[in-house]
Amino acid sequence: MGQIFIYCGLFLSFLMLLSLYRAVFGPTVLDRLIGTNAVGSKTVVLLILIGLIYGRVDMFVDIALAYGLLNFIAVLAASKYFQKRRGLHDEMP
Amino acid sequence: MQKNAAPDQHKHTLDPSSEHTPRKRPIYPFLITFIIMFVTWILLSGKFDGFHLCLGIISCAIVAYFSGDLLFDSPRVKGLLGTWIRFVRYMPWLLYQIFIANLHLMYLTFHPRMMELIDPEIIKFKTKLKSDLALVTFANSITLTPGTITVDISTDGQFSVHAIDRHSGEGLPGEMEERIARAFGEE
Amino acid sequence: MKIIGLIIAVLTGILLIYATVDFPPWADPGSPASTYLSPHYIEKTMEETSVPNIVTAVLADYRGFDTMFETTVIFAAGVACFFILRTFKRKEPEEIFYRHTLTGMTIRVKNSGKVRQDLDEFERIDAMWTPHYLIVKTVARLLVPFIQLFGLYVIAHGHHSPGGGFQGGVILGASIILLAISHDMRTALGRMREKTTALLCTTGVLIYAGAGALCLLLGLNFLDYGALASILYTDPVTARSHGILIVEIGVGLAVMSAMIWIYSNVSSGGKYDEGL
Amino acid sequence: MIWQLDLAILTLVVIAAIGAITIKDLLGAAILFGSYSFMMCLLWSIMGAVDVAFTEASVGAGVSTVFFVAAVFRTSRRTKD
Amino acid sequence: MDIIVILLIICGLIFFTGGTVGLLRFPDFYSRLHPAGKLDTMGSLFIMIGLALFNLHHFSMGNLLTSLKLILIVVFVFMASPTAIHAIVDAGVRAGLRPWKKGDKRR
Repeated sequence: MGQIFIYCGLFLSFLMLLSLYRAVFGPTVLDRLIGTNAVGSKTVVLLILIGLIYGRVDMFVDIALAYGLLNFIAVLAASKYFQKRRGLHDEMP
Repeated sequence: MQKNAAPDQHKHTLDPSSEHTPRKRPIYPFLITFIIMFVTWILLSGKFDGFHLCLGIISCAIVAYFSGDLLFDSPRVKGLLGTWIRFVRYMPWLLYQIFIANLHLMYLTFHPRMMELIDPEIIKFKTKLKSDLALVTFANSITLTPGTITVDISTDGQFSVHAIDRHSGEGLPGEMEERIARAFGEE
Repeated sequence: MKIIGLIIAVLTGILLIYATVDFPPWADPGSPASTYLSPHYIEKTMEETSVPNIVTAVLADYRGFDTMFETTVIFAAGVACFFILRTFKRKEPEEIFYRHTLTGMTIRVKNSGKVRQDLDEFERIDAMWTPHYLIVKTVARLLVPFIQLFGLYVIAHGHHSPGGGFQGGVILGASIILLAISHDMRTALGRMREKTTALLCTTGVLIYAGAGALCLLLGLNFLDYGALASILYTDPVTARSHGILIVEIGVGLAVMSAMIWIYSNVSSGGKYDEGL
Repeated sequence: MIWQLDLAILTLVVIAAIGAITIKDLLGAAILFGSYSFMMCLLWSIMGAVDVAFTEASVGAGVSTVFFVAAVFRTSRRTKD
Repeated sequence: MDIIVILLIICGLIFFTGGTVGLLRFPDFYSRLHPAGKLDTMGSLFIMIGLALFNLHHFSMGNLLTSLKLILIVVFVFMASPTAIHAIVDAGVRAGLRPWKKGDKRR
């Protein structure tokens, strides 16, 4: 079963790579935000998987819970920026 | 409203604390928050010796004191339990709907000619739901049902929803609103 | 400058990836890190302090002096933000915006005029106001108590699971920051005044240093919690465990209020008026 | 230590770091720094340093991104170089 | 028991894959949000249920509580994720991003 979890983790990190593509190359800042959000939701699952591989889920579940609760704050702050300052295409060089 | 008020009142405007005078709070929200928090604490902690339970009671009291009026903004307690039971009974239906709609979105995603299938549009409709919690549950249910995202709720209850194709958007508001209205007792 | 940073990042990354293969296996007793000093901690921690989590014991007891100054650094960061950014000039804002809650009309009051505060129909809004943020407000309202409870849980269970004062304090601070982001700055400040924040921050550091000084007064070394046994009516080993908890609470208080302090200073530009 | 996962996550960390350096827009850099801290947390937890991972999780996800965004909000969004 | 767990995990991984592929393939910001936010939420629901079942192999009080915590994570994710999506959409609308119409170029 541990082998299966390692393969699942590798697959998830591959998916994180793809989401990171959107975060790094996204045309607008909001695309980066979506990419980061997607990376965060995969991180929660991957943390639990690592905990199961090590056989100590009771330790890793706290970290995952903190992520599940706090991931939302960063996204909210970044999106609140756009509601106050409207320039989206400010980043064009 | 009065313009150019007396100069000695000016400092109240800058001082943020003067706008939130503490009011006498009813006791029920505090108690219910305490109970919910304590159940959550036991779930989190998993230690049943006296020392940790004492710590739990102190923590729950702190949280209930600090944010008892956040979890329940209205002092009305009657019918809370019934709302919760009906809300829990609403969940399986919602999960089933989410699952069905997710499959549709998966079909769209992996379709080779995806660009021809999707046709984003913004739908507007009015809802009859009143309370904040019902509106938010409705909005989040719409957002979770794939193919549709709530863009905005205006003050008079008008939703604008971004739908990814015709099929996803045509069912709104429909059955979901009925069920939420039933769950929150707003028929 | 950017090129230099890029080169450094790439080089470090290549070095780290190269070094990945040479790591010792997880929990290997023969690895260099665990041959010299750690066996002492691994064997003795449980009988000396009765704390299952060795990291907590090392942080708050064996290396307690270190952690005390870390807390002081956090406190210093909060104070520095306060001194640099906070403006005390009572310069009246150019214009203040109020909103009539029944009709949704916005009123702009120029040149230090004022709407009467005792009317319920008017609420003060930010100059760059975002209308009807209902969903985010409600969900944040529901989530904030759970985040706070989780933070307190992390502080209280530093002995048994990962976590402790620092992490719990950050989570508690994040809950207030969430309140400030989802509602507005004034709501969060109404719950957590500036003076309260500053007082809590100093209290946290004081609890830590005071626990140490108390041990000194009771006849043992600084931060040797075994001395607290006579006050807490327990044996020295349990007293060390409880002493760690007291210290964690101090760290949690200091970190929480430092986070709120820094956030409210940075995001409001020192005016404590309207924020992000 | 699971070296396969370790290698994969380390690559992601390097990619996120390089991305955060090269972006001209400071807000985008702050957001990417958030995802960098996610990866760092994963890396710590793979190495078995659970407490450090927890610190990274709470600070990185909850507070540091918010501070960066607030600082960008009060200053300018573009870098000089 | 193991087979159910593996099935659930594979189901979740398929949803995750769909979310990521959609994140890359869809033409504009608004339509990218659809897969990114929601398929991921669904995927994490499936994987978490699977892992919670797996965790109950050796039944004890502690394991039961850990599994319940996993479910608690799912509950919080189900509350927080749609709100985050809504906040991002709202930011996009306020920033003045026009939705993609049929026939436009991809952005």
